[in-house]
Amino acid sequence: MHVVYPAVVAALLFSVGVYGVLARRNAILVLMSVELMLNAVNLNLVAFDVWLRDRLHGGQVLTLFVIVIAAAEVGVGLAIVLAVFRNRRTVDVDRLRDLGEPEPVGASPGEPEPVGGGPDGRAGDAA
Amino acid sequence: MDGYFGSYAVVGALLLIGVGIFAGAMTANRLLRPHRPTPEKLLTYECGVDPVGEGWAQSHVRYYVFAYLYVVFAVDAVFLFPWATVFAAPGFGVATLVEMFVFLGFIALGIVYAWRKNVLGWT
Amino acid sequence: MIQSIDYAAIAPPLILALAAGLVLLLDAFLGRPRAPGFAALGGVLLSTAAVAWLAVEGAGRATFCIPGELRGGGPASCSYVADRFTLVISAVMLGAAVVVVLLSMTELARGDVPAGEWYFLLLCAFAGAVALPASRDLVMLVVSLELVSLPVFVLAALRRYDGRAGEAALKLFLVSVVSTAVMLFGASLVYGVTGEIHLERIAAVLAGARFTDAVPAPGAGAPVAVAGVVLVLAGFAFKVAAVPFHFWAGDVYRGAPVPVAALLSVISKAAGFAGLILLFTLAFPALRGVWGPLVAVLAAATMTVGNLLALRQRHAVRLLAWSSVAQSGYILAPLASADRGAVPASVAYLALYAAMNMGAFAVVAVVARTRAGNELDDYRGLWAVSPWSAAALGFFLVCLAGLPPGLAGLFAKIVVFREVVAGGLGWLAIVMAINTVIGLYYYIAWAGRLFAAVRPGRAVPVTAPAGVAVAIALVATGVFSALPQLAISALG
Amino acid sequence: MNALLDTALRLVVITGAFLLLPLIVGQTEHKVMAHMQGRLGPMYAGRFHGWAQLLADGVKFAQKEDVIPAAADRRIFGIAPAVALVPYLVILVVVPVGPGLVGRDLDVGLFFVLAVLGVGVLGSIMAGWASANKYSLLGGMRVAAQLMAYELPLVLAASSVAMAAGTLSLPGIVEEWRWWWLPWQAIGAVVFFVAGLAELQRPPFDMPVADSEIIFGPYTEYAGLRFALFILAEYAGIVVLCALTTVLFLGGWHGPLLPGVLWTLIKIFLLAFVVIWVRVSYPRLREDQLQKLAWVGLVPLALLQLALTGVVKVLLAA
Amino acid sequence: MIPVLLVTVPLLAAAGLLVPAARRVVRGYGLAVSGLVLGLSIALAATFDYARPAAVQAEVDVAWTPGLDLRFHLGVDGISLPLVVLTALLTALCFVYLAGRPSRRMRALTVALLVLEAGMLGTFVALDLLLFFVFFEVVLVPMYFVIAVWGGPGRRAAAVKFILYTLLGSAVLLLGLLLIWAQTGTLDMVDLARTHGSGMSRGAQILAFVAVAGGLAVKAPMWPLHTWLPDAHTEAPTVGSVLLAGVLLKMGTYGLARVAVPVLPQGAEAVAPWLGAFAVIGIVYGSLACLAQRDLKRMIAFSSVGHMGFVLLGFATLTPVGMNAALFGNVAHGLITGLLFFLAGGVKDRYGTSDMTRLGGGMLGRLPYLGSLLTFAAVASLGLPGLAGFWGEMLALLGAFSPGAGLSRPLYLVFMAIGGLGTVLTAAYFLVMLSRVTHGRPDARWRDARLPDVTGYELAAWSPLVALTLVIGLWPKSLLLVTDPAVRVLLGVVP
Repeated sequence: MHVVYPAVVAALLFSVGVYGVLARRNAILVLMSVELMLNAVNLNLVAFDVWLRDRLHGGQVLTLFVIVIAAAEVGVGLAIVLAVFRNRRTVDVDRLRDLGEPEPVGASPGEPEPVGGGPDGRAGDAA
Repeated sequence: MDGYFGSYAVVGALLLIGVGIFAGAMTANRLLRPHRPTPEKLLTYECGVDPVGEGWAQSHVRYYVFAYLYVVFAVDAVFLFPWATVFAAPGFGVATLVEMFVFLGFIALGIVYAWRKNVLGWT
Repeated sequence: MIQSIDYAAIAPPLILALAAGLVLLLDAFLGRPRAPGFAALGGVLLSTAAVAWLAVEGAGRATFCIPGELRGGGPASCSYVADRFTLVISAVMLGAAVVVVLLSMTELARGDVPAGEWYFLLLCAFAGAVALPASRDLVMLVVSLELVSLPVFVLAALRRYDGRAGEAALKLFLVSVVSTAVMLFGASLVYGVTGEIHLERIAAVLAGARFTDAVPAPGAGAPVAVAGVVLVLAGFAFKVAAVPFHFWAGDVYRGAPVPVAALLSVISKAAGFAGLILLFTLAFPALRGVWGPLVAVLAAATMTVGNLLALRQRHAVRLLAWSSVAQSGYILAPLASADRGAVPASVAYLALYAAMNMGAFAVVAVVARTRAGNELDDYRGLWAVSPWSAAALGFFLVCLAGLPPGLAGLFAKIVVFREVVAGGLGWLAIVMAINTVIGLYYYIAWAGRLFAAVRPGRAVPVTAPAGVAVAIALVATGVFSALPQLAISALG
Repeated sequence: MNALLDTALRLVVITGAFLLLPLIVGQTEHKVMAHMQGRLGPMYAGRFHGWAQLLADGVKFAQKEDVIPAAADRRIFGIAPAVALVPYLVILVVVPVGPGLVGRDLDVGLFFVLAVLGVGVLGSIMAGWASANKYSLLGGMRVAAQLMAYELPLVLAASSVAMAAGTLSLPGIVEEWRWWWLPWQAIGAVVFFVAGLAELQRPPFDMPVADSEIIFGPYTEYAGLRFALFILAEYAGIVVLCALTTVLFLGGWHGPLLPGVLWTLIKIFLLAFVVIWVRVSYPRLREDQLQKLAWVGLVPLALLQLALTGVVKVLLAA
Repeated sequence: MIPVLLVTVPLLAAAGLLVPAARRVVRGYGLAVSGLVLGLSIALAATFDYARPAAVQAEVDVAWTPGLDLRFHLGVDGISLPLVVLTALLTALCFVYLAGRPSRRMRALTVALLVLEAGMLGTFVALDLLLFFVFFEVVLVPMYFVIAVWGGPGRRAAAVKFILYTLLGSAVLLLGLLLIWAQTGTLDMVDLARTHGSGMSRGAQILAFVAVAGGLAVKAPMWPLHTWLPDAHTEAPTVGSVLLAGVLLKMGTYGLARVAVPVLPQGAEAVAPWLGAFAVIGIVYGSLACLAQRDLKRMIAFSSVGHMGFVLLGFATLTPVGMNAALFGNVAHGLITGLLFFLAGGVKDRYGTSDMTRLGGGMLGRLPYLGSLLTFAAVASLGLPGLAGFWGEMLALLGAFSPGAGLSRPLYLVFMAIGGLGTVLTAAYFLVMLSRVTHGRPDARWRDARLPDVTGYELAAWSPLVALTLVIGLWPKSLLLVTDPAVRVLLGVVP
């Protein structure tokens, strides 16, 4: 099998993940999208490892660690989401605004809009 | 049918067989069974009384801690397998074993901690 | 075949990891709330001693090398190298770690945070931070980077019933996780092109060497390699809060406990930069044409946006947050130049910045205990009630601004300027010059508030650990001011 | 062509075994339980000791109406039984019954087995979720918790064998097996078997389906053939678990006098008997007891076994 | 060794004040320290070998930070010596003035002034480019606080404006210095001056000169970079204004003489016409602006712009005559404007305002000593022959009459003509000022006010300036003899 196939699949998977991260507002769904991205990484690594006939199996080793990292991230992430949910009853990242930049009175024009706290706040959504 | 993909092709074939069995059974079932739905029949079953509230009631997440423990430890176990297959090979030896004990020690530490903190009990 | 491990070389992170375990056990079995703190402090100091010993002992140690028969004619390529770079960055990390631990003792005195977990997580993060600069392959690099990051998420959220802390942690977490994924994808592409995970071998392959038959002809995967490098850069840009991936900094610093904010702004950031420097100068020098200009633009944008955002802040921690974004820009700037002195310049700036910024955070942590709002205006007239705190903070701020008597900051800026000028990046130098002035404005305005003659609020009680923390930062900054050589020539 | 035929033949045999063995175990359970409880069990269907009882059950189930509750998540509800059942079939492909008698020798066979084993449990969780029923949901969560608690000891115990054998291939492990592995890996064997029972939700670990508490948990809403398939999955699970224990810990086809295949089957059925015996003998655990047993009992034991294996292995090598 | 003491004594003294127990010893402390420093500077001047003023004397050269090539290299020559003495003198006089009129938060003010003194002296004795820059920067923070804490009503904005402008200037300066360093590989000002920019291409020299001169010009200040100055001078307390005008501005022009012109001759040649043009614009602009001012301090501040225009014009000629003029003008302006700000401060202290229309006239009648001192200072400042102010302006115009080789003579003749016009305008606004303030009848509103005349402390603070103005004005050679050989060496006229 040519290496292009898994590589393209991985790229697509990664793109789906990126889309999810950008489009989803629920923290847990964002987390799942990140998992997709990480799995795209794994797919890439394993495919390349096999294709390259890497004698050190660097790709596979890295994959193992990526799996572990992903698991740890999920564990920590869910814990944080739970904690936030307990306190706020929402995990919508758009509605977590307590820490947003306070709107200064009469902000001088020309200064950049405070990303993360502007009225539309799109810039903060990548989180 | 040899080699890496060959092996998994066999697995895939068996998977298809399994799905086929399921599909076949359900098809046979469709031909044999009666089909007379009534609203009462399709009602969610709660010991015979009318169901209260939604089925997907929010429930306590006391299992979360276990889920987390599992994720941590099971994933740690991922490292055990590659290690297990080679650690006795020539060239490896006591040092490799000691390393794994260190690794297991950290896992054990986690369990001891969880146990002491009463995480494993029922809250 | 068997790996012989040089335990002396890996002692610093090992000690920290063991200390972390010890802290956990102490907390579980002893139940004395103060014990974990002292154990953590001991661990950090012991690790510092190990670093010092390694530095004195000289000869760069390396361990976890590729065994001879697998090298394919390439270099030995060890995964863990305790060379000068490693030791210097480790020393910076550990110095900051001591301050963070001391600040934590004060922070935890309130009792709303579980102490054992707190110190355990701190030590884990430190272990990652110390292992990171020693990493010379992708696996070590990624793992230690995550080891630095993951505990910090939890630390930020550990004050469980504080919604803000949780929000900060969630934001930090999501940003960091996404950046990790992006970076890893880039790394996987690089691996695909080169077939190597050791940095020096990646560099060799990218430069045209071949260690196995399987790797395609050199240059065949160039576009893929470029894409990989750009993705890796983007990932790191998140970690060091470079523009346009900076937006999380203000919220997160503000919401997290002050020691965590300090840790984020110094240790996490230093870790990000250490990784960035290692990867880009050791693994991707052949692609400098690709990432050099990108880093330059990133640096310029980072310092400018960070400064402009800091300019309008009314909250102390938030100001420090954005200003540390701006400082990231200065650290990035020399890396854009192809000059030999680029890395020493960045590292020198990093070390000096670490000392100054830790100090500022230490004082802010002290002040935050009595002035919960922690607005800049809460600092008005601090001089009148707490002259020592005010003097220390004033000194750190002036240092950060890069003005005498804060010579540490001035020299830091000079070093960076020199690199940028020598690298022929005139436009970047001019952007930096303008930014220095902007930065000066808000630092000096804050410093000015300290000495204002109005409304002296309550005095600020300084606990012993916090006092020691401030003193350490003060001494470090002072020494750097008098002998900048220590930082500037740390890398020879 | 020959190879293809060979493979096809192996698949047919596996499928046949998959359909047959669980029924035998099920029938055995009927009879053994009955006799242990001092009664006869099925006696009517097929005349001789009710041997065709399960076939009759099957015919009955096939004719029953397939009720899907209005509130349920139809698609997931529908495929859950397949998800519960098919993995056990797939596992059988790597289980050797004799030297060379294996569907396919995967070099990461043990990994494969453990991975697929987890998928099977997913079926129950899906069922519990899709039913839109509080009891089912509760059951589903219990299943999940149980899976998580027992996956780790299972994996650790299995890795102990992998260590001992130095390979992940199941036939490879059997080939490496020596009789003194029995005492050596005894702890691991017990841990593996107990954890496997828990994963299968067999008594005394059947609180997810506890009919007296939560009315069969995830399967409350199931009727007809889909329910039957779940039951079939349970018995297939017993077969698989016993087969794995046999292969990993009891030496598979090794044994004196008799042919290897026979030894394998004998061991499997002996273990299946134990499974039934345990069901009759032990009361159901409480959910927290179950968790505690896993984390405080089995996991440390498994770690101990790992250590033991490592030490012995290194001593042997030296 | 003395240069080191000049820097360290005030610094250590300032540090000593930070000890909390020092609360009681403040009175006279600053005076004693600055007196000591003045003594040191006089000792330096006394031990100076006037036979060879072009050589660096009392040299100290210790490596500080090898990583930056930074050396602790101090020394004086004919160019820096007068400025060192001037600085020490003005600081000491400031403390004399303060002794007679203690300010609030005296301890902090003493610290600030002492640090300021260290920075100013350091700037003049530093012989390493980076060290020069460091001292150049040291001045900023204490001056910021002097303005921001002890200043007038608009002090915050003025202080911020001051520090931002000058910092921007010094950032650009730093870039220029680093460019020089990158091109020549050395930071030693003596070496650099000796080689006259060999090793740097013309383009690099021009770039570096623009950066260095631009940075210094902010401090000098040169039109159009002067806008921070009127606010800062006006809002600063008297001692702040005195030191600002008397010393800080000199740091900019001193840098031009020490770094920009000798090290970057080709760059200087290319940029000098622009420098000259800005200088004469500054002269005329400053004078016109003075005419429009109602506030005494503000008027003096703008007059500084004009005077520094002459100094810059002197540099722009790139001739020994012009350079000497510039250095002479530096010292003269330091003395005279320092005196003027002292006097303006005195006026403001008494009348509570420095608005000329509110002051009304008749000061000579009401406060004869103060009035006559003001008259003297104003006349000196407008460049009356025989007083210090005259020589600087005259020599600068003379230099413009025959500019250095490679410069367009007609252009400089135009500059000279405009500069001459400037002298007339200068005379005009000072005379207008005098006519409004010192002459005429005292305003009725001050009839019942208690307005003490010059006190002993004030007299002690001001009379040395008067005396020196007279001495240098009558005997300009005393100063020119010291500077001229050094200037010739720096310009490469004489080996």
